[in-house]
Amino acid sequence: MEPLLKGTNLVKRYGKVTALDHCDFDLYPGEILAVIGDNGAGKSTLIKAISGAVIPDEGEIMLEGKPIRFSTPIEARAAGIETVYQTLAMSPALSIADNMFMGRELRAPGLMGSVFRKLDRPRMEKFAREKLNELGLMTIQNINQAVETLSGGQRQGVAVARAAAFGSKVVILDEPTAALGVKESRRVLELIRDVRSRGIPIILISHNMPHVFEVADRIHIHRLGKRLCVIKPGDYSMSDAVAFMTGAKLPEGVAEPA
Amino acid sequence: MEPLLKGTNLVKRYGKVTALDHCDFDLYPGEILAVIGDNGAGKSTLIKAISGAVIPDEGEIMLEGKPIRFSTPIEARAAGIETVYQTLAMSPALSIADNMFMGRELRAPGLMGSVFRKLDRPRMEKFAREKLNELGLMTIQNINQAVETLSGGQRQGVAVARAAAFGSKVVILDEPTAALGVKESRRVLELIRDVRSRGIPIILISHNMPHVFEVADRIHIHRLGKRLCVIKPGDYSMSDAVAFMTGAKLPEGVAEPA
Amino acid sequence: MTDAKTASSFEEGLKGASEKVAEFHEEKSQLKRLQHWLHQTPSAVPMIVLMVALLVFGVLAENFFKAGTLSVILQQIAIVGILGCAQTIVILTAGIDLSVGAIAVFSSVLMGQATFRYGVPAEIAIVIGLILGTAMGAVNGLLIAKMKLPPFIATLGTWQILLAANFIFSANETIRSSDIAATAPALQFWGGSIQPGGIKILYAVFLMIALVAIMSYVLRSTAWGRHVYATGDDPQAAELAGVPTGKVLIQVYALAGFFCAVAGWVMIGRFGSVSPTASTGQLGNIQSITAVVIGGISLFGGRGSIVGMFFGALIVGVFEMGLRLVGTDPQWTFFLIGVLIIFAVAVDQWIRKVAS
Amino acid sequence: MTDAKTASSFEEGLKGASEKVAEFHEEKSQLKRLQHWLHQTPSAVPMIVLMVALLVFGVLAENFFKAGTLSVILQQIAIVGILGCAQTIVILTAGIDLSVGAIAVFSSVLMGQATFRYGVPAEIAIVIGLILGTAMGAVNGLLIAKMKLPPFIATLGTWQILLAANFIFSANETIRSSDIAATAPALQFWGGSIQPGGIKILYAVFLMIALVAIMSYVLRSTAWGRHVYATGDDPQAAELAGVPTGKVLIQVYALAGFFCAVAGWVMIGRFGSVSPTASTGQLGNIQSITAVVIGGISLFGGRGSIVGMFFGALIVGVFEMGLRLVGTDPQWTFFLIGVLIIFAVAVDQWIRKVAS
Amino acid sequence: QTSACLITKTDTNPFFVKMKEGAEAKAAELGVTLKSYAGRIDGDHESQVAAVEACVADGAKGILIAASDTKAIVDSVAAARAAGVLVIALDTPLDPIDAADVTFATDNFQAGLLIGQWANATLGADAANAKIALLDLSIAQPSVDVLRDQGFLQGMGIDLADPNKWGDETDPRIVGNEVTSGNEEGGLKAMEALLAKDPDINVVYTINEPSAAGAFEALKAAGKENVLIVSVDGGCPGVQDVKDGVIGATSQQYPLQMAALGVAAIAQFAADGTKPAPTEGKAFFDTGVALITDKPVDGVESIDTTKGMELCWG
Ligand SMILES: Nc1ncnc2c1ncn2[C@@H]1O[C@H](COP(=O)(O)OP(=O)(O)OP(=O)(O)O)[C@@H](O)[C@H]1O
Ligand SMILES: Nc1ncnc2c1ncn2[C@@H]1O[C@H](COP(=O)(O)OP(=O)(O)OP(=O)(O)O)[C@@H](O)[C@H]1O
Ligand SMILES: [Mg+2]
Ligand SMILES: [Mg+2]
Repeated sequence: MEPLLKGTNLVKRYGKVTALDHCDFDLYPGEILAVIGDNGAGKSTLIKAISGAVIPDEGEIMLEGKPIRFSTPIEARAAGIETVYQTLAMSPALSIADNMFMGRELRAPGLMGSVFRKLDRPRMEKFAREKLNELGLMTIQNINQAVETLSGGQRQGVAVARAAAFGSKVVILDEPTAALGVKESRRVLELIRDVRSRGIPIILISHNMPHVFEVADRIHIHRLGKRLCVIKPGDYSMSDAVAFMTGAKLPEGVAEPA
Repeated sequence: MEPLLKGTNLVKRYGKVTALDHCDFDLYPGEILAVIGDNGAGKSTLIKAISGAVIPDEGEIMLEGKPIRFSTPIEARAAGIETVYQTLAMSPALSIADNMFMGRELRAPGLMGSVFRKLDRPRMEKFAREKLNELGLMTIQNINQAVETLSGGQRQGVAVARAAAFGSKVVILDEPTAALGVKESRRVLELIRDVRSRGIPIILISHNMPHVFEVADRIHIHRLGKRLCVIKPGDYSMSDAVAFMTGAKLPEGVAEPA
Repeated sequence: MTDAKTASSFEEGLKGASEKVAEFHEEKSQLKRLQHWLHQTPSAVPMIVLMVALLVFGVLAENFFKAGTLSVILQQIAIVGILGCAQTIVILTAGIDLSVGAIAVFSSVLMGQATFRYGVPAEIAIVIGLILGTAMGAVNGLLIAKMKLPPFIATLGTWQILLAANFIFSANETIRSSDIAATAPALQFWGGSIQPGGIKILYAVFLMIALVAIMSYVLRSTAWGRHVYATGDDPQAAELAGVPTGKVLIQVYALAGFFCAVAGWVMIGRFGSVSPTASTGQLGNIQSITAVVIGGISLFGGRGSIVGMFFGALIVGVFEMGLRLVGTDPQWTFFLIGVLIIFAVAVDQWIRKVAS
Repeated sequence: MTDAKTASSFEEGLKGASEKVAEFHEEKSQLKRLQHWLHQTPSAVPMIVLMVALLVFGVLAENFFKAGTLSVILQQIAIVGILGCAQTIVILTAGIDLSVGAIAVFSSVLMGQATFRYGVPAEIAIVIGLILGTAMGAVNGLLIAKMKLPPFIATLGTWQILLAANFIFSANETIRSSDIAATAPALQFWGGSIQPGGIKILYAVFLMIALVAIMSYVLRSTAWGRHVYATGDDPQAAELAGVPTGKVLIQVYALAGFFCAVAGWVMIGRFGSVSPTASTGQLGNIQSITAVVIGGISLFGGRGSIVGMFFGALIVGVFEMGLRLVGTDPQWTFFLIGVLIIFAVAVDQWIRKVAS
Repeated sequence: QTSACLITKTDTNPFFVKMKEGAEAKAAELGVTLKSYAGRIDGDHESQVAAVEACVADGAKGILIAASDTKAIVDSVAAARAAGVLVIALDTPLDPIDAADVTFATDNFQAGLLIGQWANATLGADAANAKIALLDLSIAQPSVDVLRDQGFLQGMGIDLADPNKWGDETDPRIVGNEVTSGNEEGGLKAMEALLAKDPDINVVYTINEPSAAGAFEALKAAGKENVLIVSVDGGCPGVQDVKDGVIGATSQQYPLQMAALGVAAIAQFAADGTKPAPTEGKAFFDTGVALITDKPVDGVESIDTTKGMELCWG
């Protein structure tokens, strides 16, 4: 099977810091690919390079076999790649519903919508509320609350709900459960499975090993700016994975770079 | 034993939203108190009320038996209460060392320091580097990097290192391991124990049940803006705790409010 | 694989978790409601300040509360109000446009000279002026969105450039009102008026109110309006969330340029003549920014409503007229307007604080 | 208790985890180093623009590269440079001070009138002027820090108030240079000069350079300086991290007021006379902001260096003088300075982009 | 109680400050209520339009206006007159001149012409290779600015090119034009720049006396205290400067007289509806202009500074 999304030799430098160091990457159709690694290993930079949020200095990215070169996240979104960034990317002063539909607002039916381009607020609010309920975010008391007034976890929930609702080709989640409670995390994992069952592959960055081993089909282990190896959760224990990503052990057939 | 820090009947409203609803709170000397609860339950608001970052609408806070009323976090810090906020509270454009010493900078020895008020950069940098190494944040390549260039986890690490290094009476950590990797989380837990062994009590907010049950002496379960109950990790299982905080079960002797 | 199961074993506690949406009882006192309303309605505070100002001057100056006086106030703020529409959308994107006045004056000169120097029919001259004004705004937008210049510096530059170009192009020549009335009355269109019951209300006033109403709708109820807010709120986040911030910025500045050109056309109607030295070129930016800020719109972008700007412009207009009627000396007028700017915004901040 | 152990069992994998600090090989090419240096040194780009401007005008205008011309440029920017010091610290806190010019002019009037109207000895009059200037700045600070007014609006208000107060207090009276020289030469102190090799350099120029140097040190190497940056960078975060942002803001505006009063004193030396109508009152704010922004300091606070401001002021001075020497008409000079402001900042942005 | 309005170009220029004082004194004497207005900057006719509207709304009997833009103000003046208000143009005639009921004005072109002729005659044969610096008001070139500058050049015998614009002359004797905002600071900076361009400047025209004082500071610093400076206005400090030799000659105007005449005319109009008549043979009531210098030359009528000090306006 051909990878749906493929990165080769990606390099990204920030001044003195090399965040991606000739990194490779593959995502196959319909799979959940987890990406794990130390803090600062370059995971977020990797997915930013894929989603158009940063432009890699070197290397090539292919989507469905065709080389792509996104220069903005909007292009990636248009190509069906939906991302939850670690920084969440929300407009603090706008409401939850506004944020969820940012860039793909619904217009009112009839003349008001087509000529006067009026937003369909009630429909957007209803949809937003439904998606949040699916995630179990019951403590959100007011769907018109500004996002800046939400708790850390509530914000995370809104971002995840947005990506899951709109992703059509790839959904990328950068630590989606980091700020979430037990109940809400569980819902996100269910949601991830749900998205996969719609045939959409998912890239999941997480530091939560139990979660990773529970849902991932393959695990991409990132170390010092590059892919160290890819493992299947069935073949290795969590302990092995942790050992690989922290440099305590080396997987077979891989040599630590000098 | 008298509580070191005691809150009674704390109320905080944000417009239509009631974040704290007549909440009580106790912290005893030398203990690690975990605070758990759903997203949006009001945990962060509670610790903000204690650390002077928000002023509660009602209720009273006592430190060592004396009523206190901080109107800024600076006053709380001066009283020895050091906090890592969920939003981290760092100046993005300044360096790691600058951020760690913000508000308590070291001055150079001799005339340069006393008359010309020159900062002792080398000493501050050395100290910062040491504290980060203690946390195992080895991927930070340059101690003079601006904080905005750090990865999410690295930032979290810097904030935790700052609080642990300077807290003298109470250290408050709001989800300190949320963005951290396995290795780094472990270090933080060790650091928490370390701080306690210096006799300083700690308030730890976390959604990570294994961590909470591992280090906490007591667990404050927060639900719908108030303290539902306080349990000892030895007396209940994680499952019970989760059931309490999500409302699946009620602890003995507590009635769910109408 | 086994420990995955175990690790999550504590999640069994989730079974039967409450699905209740959090609800707290709310105090429904009148005061609380008022506070909530003040908090929710960014234009409420300037409106209250305006009411108070009207009352005070009504008492102090005998001729103030005449329909004639009030209609004069409206016509005096028409131009600032239209420039304020331009300034509002720019400031909502966390920008600032120092060139608004210069674009307005230059556009009016272009319309006038196209007619009188080059003999273009007035209607076409107006269209040319509007297009060129829009283009000037678009240049601002390009500098800011594409070349990433800070808006303050980009528009500071274009302000100087356009003002100088205006003087050079016009050769400092004022076109007289009587000539315009004779040859190109279309240029003076907005100076026309209706006179219900003898009180003269300029078309320009209706235009200003219509523009405020339209923009209020656009900003609140269309996707584009939301994008403007998002761009000003946190441009990086907006970009990541799928707002084409660059495009939005260019559109915003171009639209602002268009409004300025409209203001230029209105200036011809209001003053009768076309004068390159009109002080709007120098002061239009500060005046419009003052209206915007008194109207409660944040200079850091993303917060506020255009209706607030309208009240802001009115507040300034009422103060100026009121002080004139009371007979204050010009320097004292400037002094008091300074005091009142600070006072108006301080009251605004205070009410917000009390209400929050 | 048991599952706590199990849950963390995978952490066994941590044993022997690498303790290596990440290190990547670095390209050490000259170009890379240059880029890195440009990136690290915010004042480098304005310096380069300045060099280029000097070269270009050196070629275009024959009288340009004379020591006399260069010293005239320095003395022409002395006042803007000192106001720029005030503006820089304010802008670093994400504020803006529109009242700098008004404080400077009013302070100079206060010094002059204290001596001539009230007969205070000149030295004491200067101290009074400096204290009152500082107080005016402190009022700005109080409005901004305590009453939470946006800096733009607070200083817009005080600008108008101070300028009007200046005219009212002075009764528009100019104190003549010859009177000052006869009775109160201390007022004209900064107009004195040294003349090494016949080239006249004003004391005012040395004062400006000294102020820039001192503030550069203070901002970079003292805790207070770091607090100024932190306050501008993210005030909420700074407050939570233990910076007394309110106090810092008041100090910053008060210090800015002090610098403005110093500029007022320098104005007397430089112009000889004390005039309430000095253009600095109207234009000092825009001029100083221009210098700051061309110098690469972010209007959003927290980024940039005061040395950049100095180069920014010099760039404007060089352009103005160069264009005059080339023989440009004043209207075209105005036009070209607009172009060059945009150009200078565009080059700055471009170099930053290429270097990052 | 008769009420009247005085609208000046700005109220920071001492010229208009004194005009206002004169009007106030006369108003107090005649029992007229006087309200004053001003533009914010030179050339600001918009504030003047707003002021006219305020006066009409306020029921004023008459308006005294020193117009910033002589054409642009005409419509609002017409509206005021239609409302039965007497409008008197002060200092600057409107365009067309009959837009106002009557005009009490100085001839600014004449003022420039006098100092030009004086400079030309003083230089004598050297006039042919003079080096002239022109310190004007602002790049907006309001009408006073143009009239004085062009009058001066005419007096010097220089071709004006477009007489409605300064700066388009090509005579090689002109070193350059600079703008000063009419104050010391502007005069100083402009002079410094022109000296850098050509250190041999020997004639300096200035828009008014404060800018002349600034220019003198620059010349003094450059060790060129013998340069011929000419100016316009005739304020007391300016006449003093002529006396001290700082300024060679200045054209004096009479703002107090204009204002007092204006207020009196309004009081008269309020009393019996009569309007004042213009000077014989002119379209306006000329309040006159006199050249003040202590170095009179043949062919240009002038008065000395002692007389000038008696007539000066503050
Ligand atoms: N804008 C930037 N400028 C400079 N350095 C950067 C920038 N962004 C990231 N870095 C550096 O690149 C490295 C990789 O960062 P990245 O955010 O990709 O890590 P990560 O693997 O996502 O870490 P975490 O798990 O903590 O989120 C880090 O060392 C970081 O300091
Ligand atoms: N500034 C604010 N304005 C309005 N509402 C707020 C504000 N801050 C918090 N809230 C609301 O108060 C409630 C409690 O928020 P808080 O941040 O204390 O939750 P939390 O328990 O810390 O949640 P999490 O675990 O997700 O961090 C939430 O419903 C939130 O939306
Ligand atoms: Mg990351
Ligand atoms: Mg929280």
